Amino acid sequence: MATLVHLAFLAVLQQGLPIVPERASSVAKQIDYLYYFLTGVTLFFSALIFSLVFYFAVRYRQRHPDERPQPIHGSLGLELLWSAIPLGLTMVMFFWGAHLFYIVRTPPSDATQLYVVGKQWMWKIQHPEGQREINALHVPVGRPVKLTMTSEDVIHSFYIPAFRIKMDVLPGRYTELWFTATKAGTYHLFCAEYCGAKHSGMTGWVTVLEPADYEAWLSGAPAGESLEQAGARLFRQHNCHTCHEAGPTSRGPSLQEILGKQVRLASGETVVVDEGYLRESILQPNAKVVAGYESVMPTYQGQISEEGILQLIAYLKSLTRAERKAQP
Amino acid sequence: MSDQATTLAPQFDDLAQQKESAIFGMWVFLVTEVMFFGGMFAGYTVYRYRFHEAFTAGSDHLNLLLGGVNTAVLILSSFTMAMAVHSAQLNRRRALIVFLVLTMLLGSTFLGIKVVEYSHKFHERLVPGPAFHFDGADPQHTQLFFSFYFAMTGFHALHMVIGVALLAIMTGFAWRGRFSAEYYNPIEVSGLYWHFVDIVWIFLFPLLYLVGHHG
Amino acid sequence: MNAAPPAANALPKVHYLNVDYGIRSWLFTIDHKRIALLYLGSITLFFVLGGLFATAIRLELLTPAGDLFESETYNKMFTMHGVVMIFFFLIPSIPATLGNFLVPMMIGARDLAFPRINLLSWYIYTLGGLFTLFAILSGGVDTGWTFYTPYSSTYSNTNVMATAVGVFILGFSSILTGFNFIITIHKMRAPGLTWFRLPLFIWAHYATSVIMILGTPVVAIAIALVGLERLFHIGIFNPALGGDPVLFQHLFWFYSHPAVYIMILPSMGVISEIVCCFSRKKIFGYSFVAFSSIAIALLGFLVWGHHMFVSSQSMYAGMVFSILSFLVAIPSAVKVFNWTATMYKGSVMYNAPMLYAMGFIGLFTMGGLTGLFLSTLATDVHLHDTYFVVAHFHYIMVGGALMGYLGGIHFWWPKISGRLYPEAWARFSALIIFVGFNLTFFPQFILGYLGMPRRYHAYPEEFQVLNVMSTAGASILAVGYAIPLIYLFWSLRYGPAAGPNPWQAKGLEWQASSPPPTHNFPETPVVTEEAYEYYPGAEADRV
Amino acid sequence: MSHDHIVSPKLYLGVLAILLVGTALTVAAARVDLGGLNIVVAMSIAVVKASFVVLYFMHLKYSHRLNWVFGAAAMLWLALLIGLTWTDVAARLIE
Repeated sequence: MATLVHLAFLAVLQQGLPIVPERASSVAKQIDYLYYFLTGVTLFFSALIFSLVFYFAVRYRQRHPDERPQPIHGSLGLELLWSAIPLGLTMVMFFWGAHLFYIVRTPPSDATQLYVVGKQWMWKIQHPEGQREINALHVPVGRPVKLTMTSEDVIHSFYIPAFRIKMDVLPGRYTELWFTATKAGTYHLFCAEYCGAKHSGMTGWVTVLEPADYEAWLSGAPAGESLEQAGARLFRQHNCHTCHEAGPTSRGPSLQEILGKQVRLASGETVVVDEGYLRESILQPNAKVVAGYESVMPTYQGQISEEGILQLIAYLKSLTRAERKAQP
Repeated sequence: MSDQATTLAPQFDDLAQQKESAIFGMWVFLVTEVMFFGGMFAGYTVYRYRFHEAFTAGSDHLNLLLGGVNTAVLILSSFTMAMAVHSAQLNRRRALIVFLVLTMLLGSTFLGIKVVEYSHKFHERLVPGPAFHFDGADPQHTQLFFSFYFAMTGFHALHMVIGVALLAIMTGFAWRGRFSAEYYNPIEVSGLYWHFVDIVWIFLFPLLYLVGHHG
Repeated sequence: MNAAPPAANALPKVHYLNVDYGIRSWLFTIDHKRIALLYLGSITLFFVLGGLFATAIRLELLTPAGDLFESETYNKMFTMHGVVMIFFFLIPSIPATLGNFLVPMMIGARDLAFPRINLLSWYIYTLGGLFTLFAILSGGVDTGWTFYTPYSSTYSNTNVMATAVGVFILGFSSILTGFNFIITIHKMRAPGLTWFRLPLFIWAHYATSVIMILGTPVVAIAIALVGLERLFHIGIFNPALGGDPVLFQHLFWFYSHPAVYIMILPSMGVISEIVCCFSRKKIFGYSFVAFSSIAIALLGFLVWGHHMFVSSQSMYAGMVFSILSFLVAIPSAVKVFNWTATMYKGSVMYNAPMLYAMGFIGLFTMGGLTGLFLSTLATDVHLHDTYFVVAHFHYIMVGGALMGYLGGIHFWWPKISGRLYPEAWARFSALIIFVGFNLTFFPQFILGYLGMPRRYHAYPEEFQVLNVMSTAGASILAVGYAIPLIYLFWSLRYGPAAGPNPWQAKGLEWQASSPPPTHNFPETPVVTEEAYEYYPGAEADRV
Repeated sequence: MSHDHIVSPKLYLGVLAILLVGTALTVAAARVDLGGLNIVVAMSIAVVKASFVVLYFMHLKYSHRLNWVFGAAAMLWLALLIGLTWTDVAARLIE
């Protein structure tokens, strides 16, 4: 036992054990500053309490078994003081933390869109240009990247410590994560939500490349068709266009330029068309039918994979973009 | 009929303390029960809002008549239970037994009707699980409705069964003359429990049977 | 009173332990003190079991490669470590043993309000324990103690059902304990014992009981629904059938966050008693310490969403839960400051319970402060589900709750057993535990910030040094726990008789003989003074 | 402190009548389309009915104040459970 302790400390001395992980994203430094502030508060109050307890224990140690010190009933002033100081400090923590959280949770609108599907026990990543990666993610330095993520089975969590970001990946729902990498290198990618037998094997590497290297990687990696093309192929393959072509007699609503729009449902409610709604409409088409159309669409549950749905969504998004471009 | 020595437990100073503790104890226990059902209510309200259409469709397949009759039966049983406590307070043993038996009968009627409803659902293949089948726009979420329906009414029915068993024991005690105007805590406490189960149903009925409007 | 008062330091002739003999006299006892001992035995067994699982975990993590166990086995180890330690040790630990023993004695009652229900709660505990043991022996369970859906409800093919049934049943034993305390504290206090004369141990247990009755049923129904999903394939938490897995997390944490306070509040009560006794001083700011227990219990219910900041819970809900989480830190801070202030100008003794109490104050401070990292939204995003969280809650639950439990067991051991434990050994083991604990868990804070996720069977090599330190600490910790187990057993037979009040402590329990008679007091005591009147001037108006 | 309040059977009958009428009213109200208000009306009637049961059948009206406190606490905590869960659900719908 003692040997183990000895060895451990030797190792610390020799290796110069790091206590802060690498810092490779635009938010990492800000989050570290907040962390240092919290650490400072913790060290200060821990040291204060430890030394007070120690000092009182020594200074006021019992000198005679019969001594009975004068009672002190308390002090309202002190109670208020040591309620107010922690309250003030924690409110600083709250606003500081909430401010950064808002940044971490709000992707910039010009972010490159990547898609992530988690399954027991691997990460599958699709680039818009069509490159696919498993347990690896290549991104360029300095460009914001947004991940839209879902799971095929249980809850996972996409975690890159060097970027200080993490988000759970849920089945049946899309979650988002964004970052701007700031330093080239390779960094750990972990699954942080326990997901079964090989949870600790659901790891990978994030490779951050200088823009030029990234372009080289893009052109070197086997791409095949782009996400939009794949989506367009699926769209035809499943004959979606037979009902969803724009036209007065079509059985389904037109899918031109719908993303982000509000539509009225047959039930009278309105929904905003987002990725989640598109996904639901492919898998449970009759749950939320657009007003003016019949519930005639069959479900595609089990026929299109989660990745396929993401490709379809990418395709539908491209329709929206194409329209916008067409308009001056 | 009963003297202090047999009805006062040694940890209490007097009968009044014992009675207050018993009644307060039941209230505290009911707090726990509120939270037990509360977990299901919380989930139900969330889903009911999110999948309103599917839940309405499911609710339409419940038998409003049977549900309504059952509500009346349960309310009536609460009344007879209150009368049982009343009889105990006035030391009327025979009336106490009659009202307890009536309450049990009404409770059993409720459970009987519930069994009929359950068997209908079973035949209509509305019991959640692999055999579930529903011809509606959104069968998946309608199945969720029925999951809640069976979980909530099932736990409620379980409480009814426990209540009827409790009253059967109380009837036995009453028969043997264990109670008097001074000591009838078990009757009063059983009554509190029974009324609580009634209240749960008062909320379950509109929540489950009357989703949306029934034009 | 006996006709002839017993000679100094001799056991009374008749007490609750020797009033009756034989296995039946224990299995059918309704004496709260004997039930406390039944619980003490049961939870000690579960503690040893949970400790064995912990040993297995630490051994596996000695090397980065998952080379000691299969990953499936490792996952079962940490799941069962969590389930056993939380549900079967920590939650019943102080309330069901010290609480059961002391709540009636401290308020001058002959027993709890419902002694039969008290015994029933032990049987329910045992039944729940048997189900869980069955689950462990029949292959174990691998969902993590949090039972997150849809892994637990659909994907895990281990024995989730038996464990869920075990935990569901166990919940009712906890509810019944809390229920009994609330009614007893409200209705059975001795004459003169007003609320503001109550020992703080009682306030803490009252607050704990409130959490038990309000929170436990919600986790019971959540786990029952998981069981129903497994049995009937309904889809309440299963997204493949339209359900919402995050709803389970809401229901689960509605209980399981307050459950942390079920574990720590009773310890805080113990610490208040010990610090006052061994500083020979009244508590500093009685009413603030008392109300902070209640405030923790109530505010504790409003903060559960801080476990879900990255769960896809909405950003705004996250902000609401974050600010509420900070509020619950205030009453905890108030307690720490008041305990420290109580030692000021006291007459401090270094008995083993006081060493545990001083350890508690320091470690709880660190545990509480590191909790702020996890209430802060942005840092929690990084730290959530890493070893930082593991370190934080072990500082609260082991450094806090368990230290308090051990301190309390030592403090009241003379009352429970009638005999003194060997003081030198006790101080030595308290020290060993403090050192071992810090070496085990402090490196985990760093591991967490470096990004090592929890529940990892194998890990990247750069984390090995800190893991080796942690395992080394755990081996010291294990020795520290083994020593009291041995000498406390030893003292049952060979320890010198303690007499009614070996610490010259205040409080009604010290007025009874040690061990106390079955109904605690020959006649109901009358209380005329506030708690912790160590100063003799206040004794003058005593009857 | 034993002051059993004995409620007259007439009062019990009155409560019974109110409860039955309330049930009929609930069903009737459900037949009118009030949009989102349907649920509000139904729950309001249920709360009134439950209050009558609690106050008279369960004797809370004549009961110790402590029982009031715990009854109210149960309602408050139920509201917290549902309310705070809804902060998440509602915000997710808005986002």
